[in-house]
Amino acid sequence: MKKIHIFIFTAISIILILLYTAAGTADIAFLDTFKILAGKLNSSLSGFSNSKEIIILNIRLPRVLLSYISGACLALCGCGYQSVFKNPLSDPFILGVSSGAALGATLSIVLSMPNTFLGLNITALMAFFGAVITVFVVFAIYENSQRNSTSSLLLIGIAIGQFITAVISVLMLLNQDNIKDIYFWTLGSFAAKSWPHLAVVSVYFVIGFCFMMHNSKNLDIMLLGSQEAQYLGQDIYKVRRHILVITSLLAAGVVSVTGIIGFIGLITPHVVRIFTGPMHKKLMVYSVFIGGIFLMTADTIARSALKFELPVGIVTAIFGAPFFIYLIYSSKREVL
Amino acid sequence: MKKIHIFIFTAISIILILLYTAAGTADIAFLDTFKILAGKLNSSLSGFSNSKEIIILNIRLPRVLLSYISGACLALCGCGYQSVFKNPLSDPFILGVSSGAALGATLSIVLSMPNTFLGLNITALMAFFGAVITVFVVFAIYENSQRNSTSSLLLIGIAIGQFITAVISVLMLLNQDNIKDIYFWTLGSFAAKSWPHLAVVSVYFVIGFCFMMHNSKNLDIMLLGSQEAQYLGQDIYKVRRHILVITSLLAAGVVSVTGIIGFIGLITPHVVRIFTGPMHKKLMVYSVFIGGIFLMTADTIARSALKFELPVGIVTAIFGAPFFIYLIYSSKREVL
Amino acid sequence: SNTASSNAAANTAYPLSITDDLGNNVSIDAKPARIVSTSPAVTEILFALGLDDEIVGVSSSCDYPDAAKSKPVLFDYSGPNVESIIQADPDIILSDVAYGIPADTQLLLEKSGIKIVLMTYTSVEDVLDNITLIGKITDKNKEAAALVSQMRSDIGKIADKAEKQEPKSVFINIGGYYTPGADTFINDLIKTLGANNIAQGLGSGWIMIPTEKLIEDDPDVYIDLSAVNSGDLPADKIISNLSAIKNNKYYSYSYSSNETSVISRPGPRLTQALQLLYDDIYGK
Amino acid sequence: MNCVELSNVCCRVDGKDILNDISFAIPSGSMWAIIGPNGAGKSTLIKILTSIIKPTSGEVKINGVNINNLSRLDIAKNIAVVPDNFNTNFDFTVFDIVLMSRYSHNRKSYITNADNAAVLEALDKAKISHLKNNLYKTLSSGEKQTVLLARAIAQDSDVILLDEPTSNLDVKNQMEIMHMLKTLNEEKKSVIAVMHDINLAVRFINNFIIIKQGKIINSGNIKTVFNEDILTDLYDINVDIYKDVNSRFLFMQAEKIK
Amino acid sequence: MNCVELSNVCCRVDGKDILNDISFAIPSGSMWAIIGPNGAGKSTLIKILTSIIKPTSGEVKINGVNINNLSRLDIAKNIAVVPDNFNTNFDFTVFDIVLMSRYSHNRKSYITNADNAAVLEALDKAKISHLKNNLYKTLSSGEKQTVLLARAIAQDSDVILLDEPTSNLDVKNQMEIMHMLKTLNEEKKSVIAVMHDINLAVRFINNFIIIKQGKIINSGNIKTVFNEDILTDLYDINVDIYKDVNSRFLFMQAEKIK
Ligand SMILES: Nc1ncnc2c1ncn2[C@@H]1O[C@H](COP(=O)(O)OP(=O)(O)OP(=O)(O)O)[C@@H](O)[C@H]1O
Ligand SMILES: Nc1ncnc2c1ncn2[C@@H]1O[C@H](COP(=O)(O)OP(=O)(O)OP(=O)(O)O)[C@@H](O)[C@H]1O
Ligand SMILES: [Mg+2]
Ligand SMILES: [Mg+2]
Repeated sequence: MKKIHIFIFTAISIILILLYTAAGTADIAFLDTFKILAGKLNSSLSGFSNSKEIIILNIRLPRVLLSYISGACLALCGCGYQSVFKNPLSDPFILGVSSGAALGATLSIVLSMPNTFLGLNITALMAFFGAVITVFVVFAIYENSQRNSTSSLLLIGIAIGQFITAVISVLMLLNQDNIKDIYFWTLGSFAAKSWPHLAVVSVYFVIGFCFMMHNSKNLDIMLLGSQEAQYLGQDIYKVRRHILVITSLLAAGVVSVTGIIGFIGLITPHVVRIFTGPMHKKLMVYSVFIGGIFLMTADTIARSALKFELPVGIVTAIFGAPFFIYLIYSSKREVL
Repeated sequence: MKKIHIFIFTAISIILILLYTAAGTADIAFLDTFKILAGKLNSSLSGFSNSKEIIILNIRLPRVLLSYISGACLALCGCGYQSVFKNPLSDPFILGVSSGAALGATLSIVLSMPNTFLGLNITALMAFFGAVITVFVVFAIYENSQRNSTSSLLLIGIAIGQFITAVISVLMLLNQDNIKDIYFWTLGSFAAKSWPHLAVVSVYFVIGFCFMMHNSKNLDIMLLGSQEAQYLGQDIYKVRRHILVITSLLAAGVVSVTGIIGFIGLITPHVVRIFTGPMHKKLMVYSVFIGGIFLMTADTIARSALKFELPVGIVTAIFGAPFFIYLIYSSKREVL
Repeated sequence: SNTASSNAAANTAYPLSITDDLGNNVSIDAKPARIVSTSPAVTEILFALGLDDEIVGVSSSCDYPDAAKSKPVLFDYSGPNVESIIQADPDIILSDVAYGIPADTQLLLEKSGIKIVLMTYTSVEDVLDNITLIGKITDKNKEAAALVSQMRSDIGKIADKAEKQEPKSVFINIGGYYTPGADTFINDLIKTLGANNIAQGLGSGWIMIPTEKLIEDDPDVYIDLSAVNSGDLPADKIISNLSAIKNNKYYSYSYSSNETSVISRPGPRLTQALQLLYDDIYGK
Repeated sequence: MNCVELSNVCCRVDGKDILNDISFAIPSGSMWAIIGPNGAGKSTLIKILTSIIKPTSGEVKINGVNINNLSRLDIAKNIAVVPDNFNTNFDFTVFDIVLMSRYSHNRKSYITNADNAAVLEALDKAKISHLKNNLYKTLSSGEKQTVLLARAIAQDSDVILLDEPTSNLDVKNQMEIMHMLKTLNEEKKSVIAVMHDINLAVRFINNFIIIKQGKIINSGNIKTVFNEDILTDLYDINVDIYKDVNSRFLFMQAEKIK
Repeated sequence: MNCVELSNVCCRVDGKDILNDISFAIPSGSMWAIIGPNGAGKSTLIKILTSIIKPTSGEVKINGVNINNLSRLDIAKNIAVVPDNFNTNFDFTVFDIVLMSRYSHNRKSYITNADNAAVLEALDKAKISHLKNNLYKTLSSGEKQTVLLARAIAQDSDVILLDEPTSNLDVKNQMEIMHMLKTLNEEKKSVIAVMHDINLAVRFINNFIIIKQGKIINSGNIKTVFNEDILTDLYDINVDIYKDVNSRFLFMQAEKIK
């Protein structure tokens, strides 16, 4: 992992962030974007003087950044899950994070909770707790069963996830007035996200990234299988639990803010692994870059390609899937 | 696999089929059901004299049977996929069958095709072709790539599936009037299904079951891994392709008639494997029974528990997931 | 269904404070000059009140009247385009639950000084109330009152005619055998016509009817709003024995047909919907 | 008739020559050992003989037929393999594992009495009948190796190819297995075994192929191929060879490293 | 001081007694071989010594501390293991594999120069520096075994526990590895190796633990434990023991099966 590569990826990221901030449906000249951005740097404007400034500084910029950080988080979670489960199909939502979050959000909508609680968006808060509680339930069941294999954990996660999804469907059936709200929530989107959301997700990211980098060696060892890992001094059950808890919290954090955004957490680590191989330090650093750039690009297309917004998940899959297949097609290294 | 067990499961199945035929929202006395069924056996009524007879003989009975056969098919597909991929998360739709079918159905709706074509329901027909073409595309990409691992095939399947799902979303976006229809189609349901549907799915089942039983030894050997399987005389690439093609066709056949019904194909083989171990003859026979009984029970609950119908997928997950978790909890044998 | 009812015909006094159907308190400081509608029904009401010029944005489903189609589309089934809405700089957004606004978007828009009023409807009366409310918010009280009284008289006429007919049982399929149950706008339309929606007793909201219930009740009239092409016969053979079909009382309209949008839109055209249903149920 | 015949076989993987111009022929019904240092290419050779790997160039014949014209099933009917190690996570019993070798004989979807009998006989021959219902994955390394041997016996093919079949066996089992191979050979099976334990090999096997760095450096009868020079050359190590009164090779012992 | 001490250890799995009342103590800095027939419980013993399996009863002490009071990390710092076989499907290089043994020394998230140096040195000692960048999964069985040994060296713990470390090695590499173990032992490491090749073991190792059917039937110095009776008894096979002029055990050869 050469320093120069990290520098290049950082530079590309910054350039893209600026370019993407200049893109959008609102009628703002390309150069105006940069003038507004530069103006913000020079003076310390307290309010925004006009709608262009609001759009650039309060809507586009935080949204671009948020999509970047979210992509990075999801890719990082994907790395963690795929290594712990040694299963190429694991994505950040496999232990029920997404359905748990959706249940939390649904409850907040169905129970008509107030919009905010202690200044926090109540839906996001409930989604976060829903996700966290779900993962803990999955874990509790797993650890109290007589099973060691990660397959059992995966399947418990899937079963609980499906169960919760069914419960949500029942809630939707019983509260049809709110169907649209629940549907919007689960769709996953960066629309109308601004600085507070970015702040929250950034905090999750920094904690998650530091933790995962700190555990990169543990993740390497974990791939050797439980017996070897123990020979090399790893308390696999503890490490596995820690990593899954942190990645689940990270996924829950992202999901609670942005809704469910699939594909990126599953595919990014596979794409990166083709180039870096299995050692995690490299794998995770590049996954963060690639995941961030990918999701940010997808969201920019989603919000500016047509007059109306496309769901970001559609764009991710439409562009991501062919790209991924091309990579599988053209490279020789096996995926996982 | 003792004959007596097969006899017991067959007997339970028949008893349940009869009992479930007696259940429903329409106001028909318990005993009347059996009188009507017996009457049909004795005389060869050409038409149905009243709505009770129609309900029992033309609505409930074929629907009960159809849900049984569909459950059996999906469980069988699940066995096939899980063994070929040696991945506990594989379900019958993992290679894109469900999204392909949904795309076919969507096209038939969006393009306003006529209801029937040569006497066949055009949506079902298009769904079938959509599923089949998708699986063939997935295969073509896989076999033309330089890859051998089944993980790559799985990931190609997932990527293509997500891509198609995104395409469907775009089609829905462009044809917003039809959204509901497409949505209802994907939900999966046995509502309004009758003898012709049963006939079609039964044919698929018989062919699929015979093929899979004929290949039960091949599936056993396949679990040993590609090198061992080859030592034992198996042309793994051919066998793998055959099994995946047949299971995919079977899944496509079921999906095209009933829409997408999840969970059962994933969970049933795991449940059965806890009791039978990995040898496929036993595994598949019992999966067929358990899958059939399970889905039939779920659908009976779905259509008769409340005054209105519940989506069968909800019932499957609400009852199936806790049961599965209980089994994982209480038994010691590892799953896959 | 909402709290703005008194003094229907007078001029609105701003600031106006209302509680919308979802319980949000909205205070409107001045007569809105720029209005965005995210719901086709609301759009129809706005045009009916003569607010053509005030409308600065609609949703992609707003296709009536024709003038609506030339308004900027700021909302679509995957949600609102925040950036474009802010650029359109509306004073108020009017919507109904079927076209709701995601919570985050609502917060952001409200922070940018845009008012949002959401309406619900489960009956004909609710729709009339919504018209009155919109009239009040936009200071079109007189126009709204006139429209409502015209509609009331049209509704009354059709209801009177229907009263003289033999009551009929009706089933409406909105797709996949889902049907409007109790507490739905369409159910209320049928009730107004003195007919009996067979799904009424099964539950409220959109529900799926058990096939055997359909056979058992054997409705006199079957209206399908989910046909691929208007006029199609039912795709499922199993229901072709229903008397409605045998007696030519089966009507199918495609999703995109005018009939479907008239019947399912809780706006000023509900009188047309009643007429249409009347014709289908009792004959022309 | 040669049961196995290689002509000018080369094998190149990822730019590395693993086998280089290998040619030999093994007459049906004979018993051979392949010896050579670690990484010489012995296991690769076994994979080429069973078409798991295709040679980069050269020709492989099984019982006179080019291997490319044989289906997997044909190959398995002709050659049974005892791999150097095999593990599985699935809950297969020892019986299941051995039974699977019968699938090349009986392509029907059911198991015949003949299959069952053959499996039980093979387990009996390998003296592991008591492990019949144990899960394969719980066995000790030596037990696993013995099961794989039983599997090869049940497969009942003309040629048995073994990759270090005694590496994890105790002294007694080594003798048992070698005796069994000898018996199989007397029953007209061809036996080809990759072995590191030369002292064991020479007691049972007369014909040797000696490979070093992907090339055959010598092959033929034990008398002609085994002398101190060749062994010293092969392993780059001084060896002492002890002979019996008839000057027959008795055993070798590596001495100090050069 | 004993580096490893077992008192009355029993191990029962699925209703089968695998180890039965095992007690022994190994003084720090000594070199021991564990021998016994297949399925005797040797590998199980290794797993108990590293707490992979918990004994059903009895006590295990590492350097005087009860193993239950030691964390995994403590155990790894005290004991390095060379397992009997290890495979991975992941694309780890030989360097990666050996490097991972350093993680018990350096818990920081980055790799230090000391780590790199230790890995290179271990590869050098095991004479596999040329394989450094090869993928582990492509190695031959002997090469893999050597890499695992290099890994144990880089782990740099007091005790090295080896499960059949020479089973897949050629004659020369067997000698090299045994010499290396001897050297490590001279550098004050304790070495405990499960071995089937008694002739090799006796040339390098003086202390033996002999296990049969989960019980220790003899242990101690080579002079006291090795005689024809014990070996005959151990394997149920007649053995000839050859001794040198000083009546020192030279080698044994299994004769005809009883
Ligand atoms: N893909 C590859 N890339 C590089 N080298 C490879 C590859 N595959 C195999 N090799 C090398 O080919 C050589 C031969 O391997 P093989 O397994 O045939 O040896 P062997 O004679 O069986 O050795 P052993 O006695 O240790 O089992 C080894 O040195 C191995 O590292
Ligand atoms: N779960 C289990 N159920 C039944 N028997 C078991 C189980 N696990 C291990 N065994 C048995 O315990 C015995 C000891 O196994 P272990 O691997 O310790 O033997 P070993 O001495 O290392 O033999 P080898 O020399 O062949 O490697 C074997 O006979 C094995 O079959
Ligand atoms: Mg080898
Ligand atoms: Mg062992």
